[in-house]
Amino acid sequence: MKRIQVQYFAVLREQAGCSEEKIKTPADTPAALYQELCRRHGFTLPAGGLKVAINDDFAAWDAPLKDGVRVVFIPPFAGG
Amino acid sequence: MKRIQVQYFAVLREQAGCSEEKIKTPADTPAALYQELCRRHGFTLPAGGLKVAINDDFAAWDAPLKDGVRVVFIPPFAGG
Amino acid sequence: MFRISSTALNPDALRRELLDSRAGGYVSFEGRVRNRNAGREVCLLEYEVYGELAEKEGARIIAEAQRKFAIFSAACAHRRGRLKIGDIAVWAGVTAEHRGAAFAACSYIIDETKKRVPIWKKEHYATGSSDWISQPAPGKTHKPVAKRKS
Amino acid sequence: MFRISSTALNPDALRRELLDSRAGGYVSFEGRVRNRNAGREVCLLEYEVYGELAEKEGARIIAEAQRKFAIFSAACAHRRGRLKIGDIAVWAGVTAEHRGAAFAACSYIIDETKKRVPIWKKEHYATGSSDWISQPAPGKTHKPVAKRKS
Repeated sequence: MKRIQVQYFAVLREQAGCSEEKIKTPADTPAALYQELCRRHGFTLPAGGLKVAINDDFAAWDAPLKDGVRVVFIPPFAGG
Repeated sequence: MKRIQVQYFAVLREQAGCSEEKIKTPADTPAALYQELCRRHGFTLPAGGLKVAINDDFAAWDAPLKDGVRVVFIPPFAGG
Repeated sequence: MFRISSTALNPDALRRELLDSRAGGYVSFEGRVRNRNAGREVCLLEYEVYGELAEKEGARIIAEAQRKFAIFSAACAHRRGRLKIGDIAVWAGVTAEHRGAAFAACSYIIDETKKRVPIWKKEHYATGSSDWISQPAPGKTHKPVAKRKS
Repeated sequence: MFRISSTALNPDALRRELLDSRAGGYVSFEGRVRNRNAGREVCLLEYEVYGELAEKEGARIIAEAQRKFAIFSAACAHRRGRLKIGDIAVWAGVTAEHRGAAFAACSYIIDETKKRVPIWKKEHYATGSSDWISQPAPGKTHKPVAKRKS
């Protein structure tokens, strides 16, 4: 089990009901972690529309998930 | 003979030594008038590089020159 | 310089940071909160920013613009927080010797910022409802990200 | 609105005349007097304007921009008289719902103003000499109009 810090923004923050949480998970990739969080929080956004960041850098959905990292799932955005 | 008011800007003003003059001329077109003025003032700019305005509207070099109009020969310019 | 700001953007002050006696041309863009979007009357806008990544990605965009275009300096600033109609949400400014490069670079910075910098926008409507808005497909107006939870 | 001004241009005041709650995008351009042109050190610039025709032609350019691009409002102001390094010689501003139209219209207004509005520029150099400058051929820097009379 890994300890992962997850941070939420915008619609994911509202659906999760918090902007940050620490979780223990067997997930090996951001993709697996997002699936697990969808079950827990009932997220309506499909992973295909999101990006993911690990420790504040964009990362691949199949990147290895190491113990202690910070993960952000990035919903579609529109600055400006 | 027609009475024409001629106005000068920029390099033509400096070469003519005045910004405006009233002249009597037999010239029937701006082209003929410019030739006459070149002889009088020693303008160095060929007509090909200039534009001409009659009564504050762009005009053709072979437009008829009527008595009492105001003519401006417009040297190459560069605003901005 | 790319900056996320929690207070009102002041284009005049931002511009003064850029000016340079070599610069013949200065082009700037200001994006303001409109009173309508996609036919709905907007009262208020809320911007939420993933700050760490936004500043990294924004700095990359400015560096790219410096590389791609013959410009002297470039900057961009984006608001976070609650904005009213007419407030400036985003500003970009570029100085260059010649205006073509300044126009191209300023347009590039805004396009890339909207595409790549993680900033979310929630529109609050006159009807009392609200929606998170995502980047539109080319030629389309902005649309809601997800249906609101009922 | 196209204006020839004998006093300093104030972009902030000019912008305020354009603003509109419908306008999502504002693009502006400022052309400033540079300290060098074509490799020569410039101290001072003098702008001479054929006022009646400049204002007519300028108004036509603004009207064309309104017709060609999906914009709300557009304006341009140009200085006459003596300018120092860093002074604003020309300003153009455009508001639009979408930024693409605002960038295109602002660029159009400046290009056409330089091409079509009878405004002459005399550069005074650090060496004490001066030259009337004409519109450069595409890709070239400005060049003197005529040799000075000796």
